[in-house]
Amino acid sequence: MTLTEVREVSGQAGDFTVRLLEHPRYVDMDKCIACGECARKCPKKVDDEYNQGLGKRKAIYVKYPQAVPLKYQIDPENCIYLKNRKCGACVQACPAGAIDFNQKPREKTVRVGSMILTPGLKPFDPAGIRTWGYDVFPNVITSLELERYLSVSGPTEGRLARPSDGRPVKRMAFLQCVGSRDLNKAGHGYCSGVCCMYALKEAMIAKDHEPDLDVSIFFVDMRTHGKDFERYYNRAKEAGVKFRRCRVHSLEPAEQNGGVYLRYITDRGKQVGAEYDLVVLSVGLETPPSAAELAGRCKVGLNQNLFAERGGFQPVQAKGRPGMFVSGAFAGPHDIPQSVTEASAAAAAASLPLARVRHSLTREKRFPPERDVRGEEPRVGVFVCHCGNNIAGVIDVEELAAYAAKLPKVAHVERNLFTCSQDTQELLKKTIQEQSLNRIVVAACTPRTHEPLFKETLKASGLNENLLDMANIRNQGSWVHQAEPEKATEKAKDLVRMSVAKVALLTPAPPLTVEVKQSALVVGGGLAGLVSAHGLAEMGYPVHLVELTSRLGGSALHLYQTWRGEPVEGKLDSIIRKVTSHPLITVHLNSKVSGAEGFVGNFLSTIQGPQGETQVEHGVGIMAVGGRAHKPGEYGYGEHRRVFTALEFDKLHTLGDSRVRGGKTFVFIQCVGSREPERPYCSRVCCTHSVQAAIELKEQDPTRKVFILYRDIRTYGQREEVYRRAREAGVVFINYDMHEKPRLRLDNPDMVEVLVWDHVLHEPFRIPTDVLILATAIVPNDLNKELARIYKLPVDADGFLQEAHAKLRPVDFATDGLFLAGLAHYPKPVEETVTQAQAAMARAATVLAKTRIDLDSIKARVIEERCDGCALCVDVCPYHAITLEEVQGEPGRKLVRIEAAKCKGCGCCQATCPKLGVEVAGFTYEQLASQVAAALA
Amino acid sequence: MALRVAEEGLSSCSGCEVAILNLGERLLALAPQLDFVHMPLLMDHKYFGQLGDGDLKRLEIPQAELGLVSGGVRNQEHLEVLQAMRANCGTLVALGTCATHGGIPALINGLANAELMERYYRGCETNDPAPDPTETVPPFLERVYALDEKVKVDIYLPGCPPHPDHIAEAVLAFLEGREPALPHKSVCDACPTVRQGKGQLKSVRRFLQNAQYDPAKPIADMRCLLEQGLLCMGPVTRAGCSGADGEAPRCLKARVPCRGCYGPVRQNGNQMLDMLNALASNGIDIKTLPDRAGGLLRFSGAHGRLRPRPAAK
Amino acid sequence: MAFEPKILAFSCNWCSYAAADLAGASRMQYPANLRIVRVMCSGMVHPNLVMEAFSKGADGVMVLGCHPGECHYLDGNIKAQARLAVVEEMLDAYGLEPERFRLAWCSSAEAERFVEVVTEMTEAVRGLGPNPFRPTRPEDAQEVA
Amino acid sequence: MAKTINIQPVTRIEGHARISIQLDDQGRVADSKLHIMAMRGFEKFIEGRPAEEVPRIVSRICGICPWMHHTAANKAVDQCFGAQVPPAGRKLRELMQVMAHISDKILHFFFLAAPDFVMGAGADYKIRNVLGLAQAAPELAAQVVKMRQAGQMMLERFAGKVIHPVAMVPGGFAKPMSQKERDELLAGAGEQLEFAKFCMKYAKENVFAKLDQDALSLGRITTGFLGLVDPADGSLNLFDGALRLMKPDGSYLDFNCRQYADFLGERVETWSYGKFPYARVWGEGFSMDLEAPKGIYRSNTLARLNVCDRINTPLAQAELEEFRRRFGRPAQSTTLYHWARLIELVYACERVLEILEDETITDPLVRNPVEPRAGRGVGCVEAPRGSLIHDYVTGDDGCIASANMIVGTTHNLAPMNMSVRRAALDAIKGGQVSEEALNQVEMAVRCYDP
Repeated sequence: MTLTEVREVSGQAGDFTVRLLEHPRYVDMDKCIACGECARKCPKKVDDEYNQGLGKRKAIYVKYPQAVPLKYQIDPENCIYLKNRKCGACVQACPAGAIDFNQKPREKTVRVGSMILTPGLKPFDPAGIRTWGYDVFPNVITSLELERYLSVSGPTEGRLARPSDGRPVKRMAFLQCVGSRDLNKAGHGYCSGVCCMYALKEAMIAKDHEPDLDVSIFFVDMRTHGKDFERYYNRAKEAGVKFRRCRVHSLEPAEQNGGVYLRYITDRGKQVGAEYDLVVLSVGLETPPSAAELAGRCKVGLNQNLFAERGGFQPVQAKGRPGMFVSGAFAGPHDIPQSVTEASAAAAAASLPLARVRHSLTREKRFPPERDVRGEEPRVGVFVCHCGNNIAGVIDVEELAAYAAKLPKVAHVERNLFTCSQDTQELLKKTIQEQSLNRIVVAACTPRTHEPLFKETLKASGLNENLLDMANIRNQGSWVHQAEPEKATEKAKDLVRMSVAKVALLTPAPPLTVEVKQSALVVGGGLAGLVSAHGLAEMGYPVHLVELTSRLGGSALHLYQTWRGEPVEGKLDSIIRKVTSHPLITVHLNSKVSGAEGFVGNFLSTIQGPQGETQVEHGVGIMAVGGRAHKPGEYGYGEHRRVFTALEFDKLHTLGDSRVRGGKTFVFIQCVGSREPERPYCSRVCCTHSVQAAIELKEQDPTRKVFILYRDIRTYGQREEVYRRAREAGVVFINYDMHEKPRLRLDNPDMVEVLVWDHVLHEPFRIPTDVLILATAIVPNDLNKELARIYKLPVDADGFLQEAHAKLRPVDFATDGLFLAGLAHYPKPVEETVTQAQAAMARAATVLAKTRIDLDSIKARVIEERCDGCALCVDVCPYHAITLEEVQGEPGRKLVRIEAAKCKGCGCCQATCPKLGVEVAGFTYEQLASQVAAALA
Repeated sequence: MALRVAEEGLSSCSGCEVAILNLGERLLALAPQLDFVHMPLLMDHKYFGQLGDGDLKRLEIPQAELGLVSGGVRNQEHLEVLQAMRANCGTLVALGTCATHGGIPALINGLANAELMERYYRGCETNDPAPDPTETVPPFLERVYALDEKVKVDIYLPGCPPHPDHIAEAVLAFLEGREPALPHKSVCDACPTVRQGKGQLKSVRRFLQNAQYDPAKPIADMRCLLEQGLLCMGPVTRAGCSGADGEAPRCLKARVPCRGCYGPVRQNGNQMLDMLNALASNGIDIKTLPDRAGGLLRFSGAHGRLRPRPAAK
Repeated sequence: MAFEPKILAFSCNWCSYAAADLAGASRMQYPANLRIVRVMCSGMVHPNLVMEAFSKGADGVMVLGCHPGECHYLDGNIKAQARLAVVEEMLDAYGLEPERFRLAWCSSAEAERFVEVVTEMTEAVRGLGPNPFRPTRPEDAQEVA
Repeated sequence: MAKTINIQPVTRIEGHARISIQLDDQGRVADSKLHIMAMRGFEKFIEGRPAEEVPRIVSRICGICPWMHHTAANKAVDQCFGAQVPPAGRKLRELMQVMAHISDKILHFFFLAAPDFVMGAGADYKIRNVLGLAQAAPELAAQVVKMRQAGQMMLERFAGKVIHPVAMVPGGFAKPMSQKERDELLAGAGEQLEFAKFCMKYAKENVFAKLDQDALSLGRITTGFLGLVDPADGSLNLFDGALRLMKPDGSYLDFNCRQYADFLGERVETWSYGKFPYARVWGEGFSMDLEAPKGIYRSNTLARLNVCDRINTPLAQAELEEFRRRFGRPAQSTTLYHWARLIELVYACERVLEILEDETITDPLVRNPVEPRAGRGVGCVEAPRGSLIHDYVTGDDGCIASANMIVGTTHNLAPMNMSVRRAALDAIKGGQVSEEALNQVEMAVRCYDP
């Protein structure tokens, strides 16, 4: 349902009635073939919002080329016909007759059990605020505009030019925190969380385009707290991006050359100025009014930042609104991995209460039995599509069809106006049966969009779906060679010849499925493991939970509150109780996984416990073995009785230890063990934790002196609130540099003397300290490496488990059926751990929801007559699907074996084997070679 | 009637003929069924009449049902002999890797003839510079050719030299009127060493010290030499050197890596491409290999695979 | 008639093939000299296929894959990149100009880049002239009998 | 009626040669030549190859004596790289090389040469070969084939490949010898020695006894001789030692192999791809004139027995003494190459036993690692067909920068030409050309076992 909005919600969790309004598209989605003829003929040009208004689009358009569904739409605000009943050029142009000006807004009502709200964000608009000069100076642009400038598919095709005069940009400045961390000008106290990273990325891409480009980033704190972000920051420094820690207080026109002049105060207190060709405003995120409206209609509460209210232990649950779940930027300023994780978590949370009615609305499609064509000579049917005029207007389809008819093995050739249309499918089915065709070539558009359709038709005709090949004579033919119809026709002949050559070699592949064992293994009994185990059990799946120690709870046992101040202990106890009492959960304490084999749906893991080894079968596994606090070897830790790690301090603080209770001066040192060459990552939680602790110390006794010595304060997102409160409470923040770390004098057992360089006073500052708290790094458990070995999982350079894709698959492993959550993945606070655990559980549930998994037919297989077990392919397989195994009954002789369920069909093995001993179905060496030969015939 | 057999060696070393002799007692057993009508290493049939007075333009080789030719085609005489063999033999066997893929002599294909002559007759310490010999010696072709580049070959029997078992099999199969059962997999097929995967290597070492193994233990306990970081051509080389009894490949028996003497696994395969590709696919920097073309096409430089470096543009 | 090179591209389904489709959807025009062989991953392309293309007379060959880090199959494109050295080595051995082969990255959204790469390649190969390499194959061998 | 007789190919030899005999108008032999028809260019195409690989490449110079090239190349590369070969490695190398001599001598004597003596020089060419021999003397043939095969298998079982071996490596040997292997080889070597004794006896009774004056003068020429001798006592040494260059008068010079180029030169003729080595050090130039040869020396079995002072194994020494008593030192008759060959066969079998009886041969340290470096090495061994010299220069990368080789047969190219001339002159009279006469010309070549 596109172009649709929620008008009204009634009912309650488990039974909402939602009234929807679908706005007219004026294009029949079933008919539109996305050929773009309409847009070409449409006379109305409109600023293109996707390109930030930097380019033009038409009144009939797709928002961007990758839009899903790839169907055109008419913008009624700008359409000449809809405005005054004139024009209609698109109706004339459309070969498929898809334009429908008679569409009206339609109301729909749906009944659902849960709702997930993800209305997204809006970039902050810096217009109208003089300081930033956005609508004053042409060479001040926003980061989103820069993104389009840098994109090769953008309006300047990736060239970086000054908007004012198109001259090349030599010096560029980013101003951070535009619309973020700024209550005065923007009304936003929060940190947008993503701008530091995207500024780095854009700076690097710009440098990549133009290596001599001078790029400066003006920032307050560099917040690169995400996984691998700090490394990227370091790389940017190495690449020569300049970082200036200061707020720019004014922009002026440069005296010459049309540049922009910045005035700012350096961190050494000096006032300076500099000229730039281009100034980029790193704008923050905010909730759009439409989202706020939606929140109102759904009765979901928003906080002062206009983000949805939620809790630390139920992070995707809209606070006080059961059945409503929130995720993405609506729930707070998030980056991609966090949004994706949260989306999965929301899916899990939303489906939990609906577990009982799962599959109650599913319908299944049935096909006739498959004809066995093995042993038959190939009889190829070639169907040449005119695509209206899209193909036939350029390519001589008659000649093409005549040519195809002469190709060897071609038994039937036919032309269709639209081969993809519903009635042609019926025709195709009939022709296939009547002509006993056993291989089909469709010469039309791209297999990427239409192969599934024709595969269905083959299935419906009783042919195996893999006996099809498409010759892409439209997207890669008529459309791109419009001015050269003869060459386009020649090329089309080649493409058809290639397809016919290949299709003749295709063999039917039976659909592969594997059974799914309806149970889960969760490794790690910390918060992440508990949440995911409990969730899966609630969904009805038996879970084995394996914990190395004698106690559930993990690192969370040492935490006492979330950043919002919610107490941890009670919540943790409650979930431990739920887990231990759940009938579907088997808890294995003092245990670990000692071995495993199998693949998605069918793992067999060995758990080594106090009573020996047990083997459990499971369909999925979640790796959540946690992390631990780094024990520093510096700052007098372990030597002086007044130096503690943060967790130790918390405990003493809670217990009322005299050193804390009576302490007057407290110093926190941040980044102890983090962001060091040895551990070049940010531990993400320590800034917030220290700031919170500092506030408490101050609140308990405002006369106390509390110092936080930091490198960058990283109270990202809405945590910025805590930082602001700390400063208001009088906590003193002193910045230090990695090269000028604080020094200590430890000779007095009752006091630690901290020496730190004061950038304001330009002299070392002495702090006689009662309690020194070290905000130490979170480091991965050694168990990560063990799991990596057992399940063949990747571990990153820092020892954390490596997800399949940092942005798009943040809780998956590359190995299907295995997922990750918690500190084993990267340092993170409680609510993010819970979110990730829920996300992992959601991803796991997608596997368990089925009793069998259909596998793609594009799989590698071993040709035993050729394979000789040389093992060259074994390590080449990215999915560890290849093993070397002894041939039964022939001791000493080995062949490789491919686990079809693990294989994804990438063909790396096929491209490695010197003997053509492995091949990927549908893309075998012989088939590809036949295309090569045909192309050059 | 006995099967008439003609045998010739072209650009070769006689190793293939010695391999025939290494049939040993089997050769004696086969002898009554065979009638060698031409075989310069063992018998005295001459090209131009037994009195040496024949027409030099009519190279004569007796009719035979089976013709075996070892060696590649390097000069005009080889070509004429080969053509005569083809014309007079019902079935032609390319015997040995020189015949099937050029063999070691085809290493010269990386150089132009002029370079060779220059070095041989004018660039040598022990002789005074002299013009190239040209009188009454057959002129060189521009390079070494495998037999099938010049004539049709019916049976390929690679190996440097081919194992006597397979020579016997080829002859026996012919006598029995069936397809010879020859190996078609790679050396690894017969290699019992322990293999686990090649992904942990980053480079390949030169063979400057012996492989790691316990001499007291059988080869089946030794780790694959390629996995030990030694270039072993086993995976891209046709099996056969271990003969029909399935013993370990012979170089491996001596605990040295295979150098590819049976030529590519597939008759039209390319050992250099296949080996470099297999290494590169496993993350091994192929630039760490010295003398790649000479090393990997050591036995299969014909078919235009090894060619003189083009002059710099 | 002017020399029209024939260029073969092994194109990854997930990126460059999609970019080629997108170029079509956007009606970008590029030389009609390209023939695409769709593969699931650039890591699926055996260098022998590339050499086979040259041996059968292709004037230029491309392998088009996803940008590093964006492979649909973790690192197939990195393997394709590692194999680049193999193809270079083979071209060198065969005396073919290295410019006749190109490995390029192109995401599914980068239709412009696709067009640019194809156009550049076509022009570069046009400049090099026809593929001089023709193999000596058994069927070309002189029959005596 | 002048004409040219072409004996092509020269058969029952290794390699490609043609004999051309020009008859003048009177049917007299006016000229004759032995043309070497092919040249493969090993010296050139090993350039640029990593030197440690070269021993496995140059074996292909000859499929009959690959072990010789393999050994000489390894010795040369050792020197280039400055490698020290451990004692057991050195022993294994000599063992292999000398064992290879055994098979080679049986092959040459019985398979290639004997048909001429047993079947008769004038027998029909169709039966004048080893298969004819097998029919004529099946028991002998069976015995010969079996023993040669046994020798080949002994090598193969221990060292992997027998034709184109791989087991020697720069720095030593690729695998140590186990006690079990040693026991097996000892047993086999004992049988080989018995067989050698049988061969000697058989040949004396059936072949050498028939060597009349005519036979002894077949291809007879007068030349100097070259061969390795043990520097310690001037005894026969096939594996290592100093080169001894003997003049026709029996005087000689000993020199280190590395200096070979100071003593030997090579002549290029326009009618043969093969070069013609000659004794440069004699300072008399080069001439193949039958009456006044210049610089001509011979190599191979007869040469070795002529240059050595003694043989350090008892049976062979006894045979040598008998040989010298009958033919003097140096013996010049070309046919005597065959006799000398069998004496060497006895020596080789005795030497193999000697080496195997040394218990230290099973020492597991058989190879020291080598480091590629720039250097020069000259590896020299006695191949069945003569003194084999491999001379390599390596660059800093340890790859071959340049190479020069003189292989056994090459030393004899000039003498062979002379012997061919001599035999032709003797066999062809008045334009009467018979198969037997032409075969006699070839027999002169076969003595040298090229």
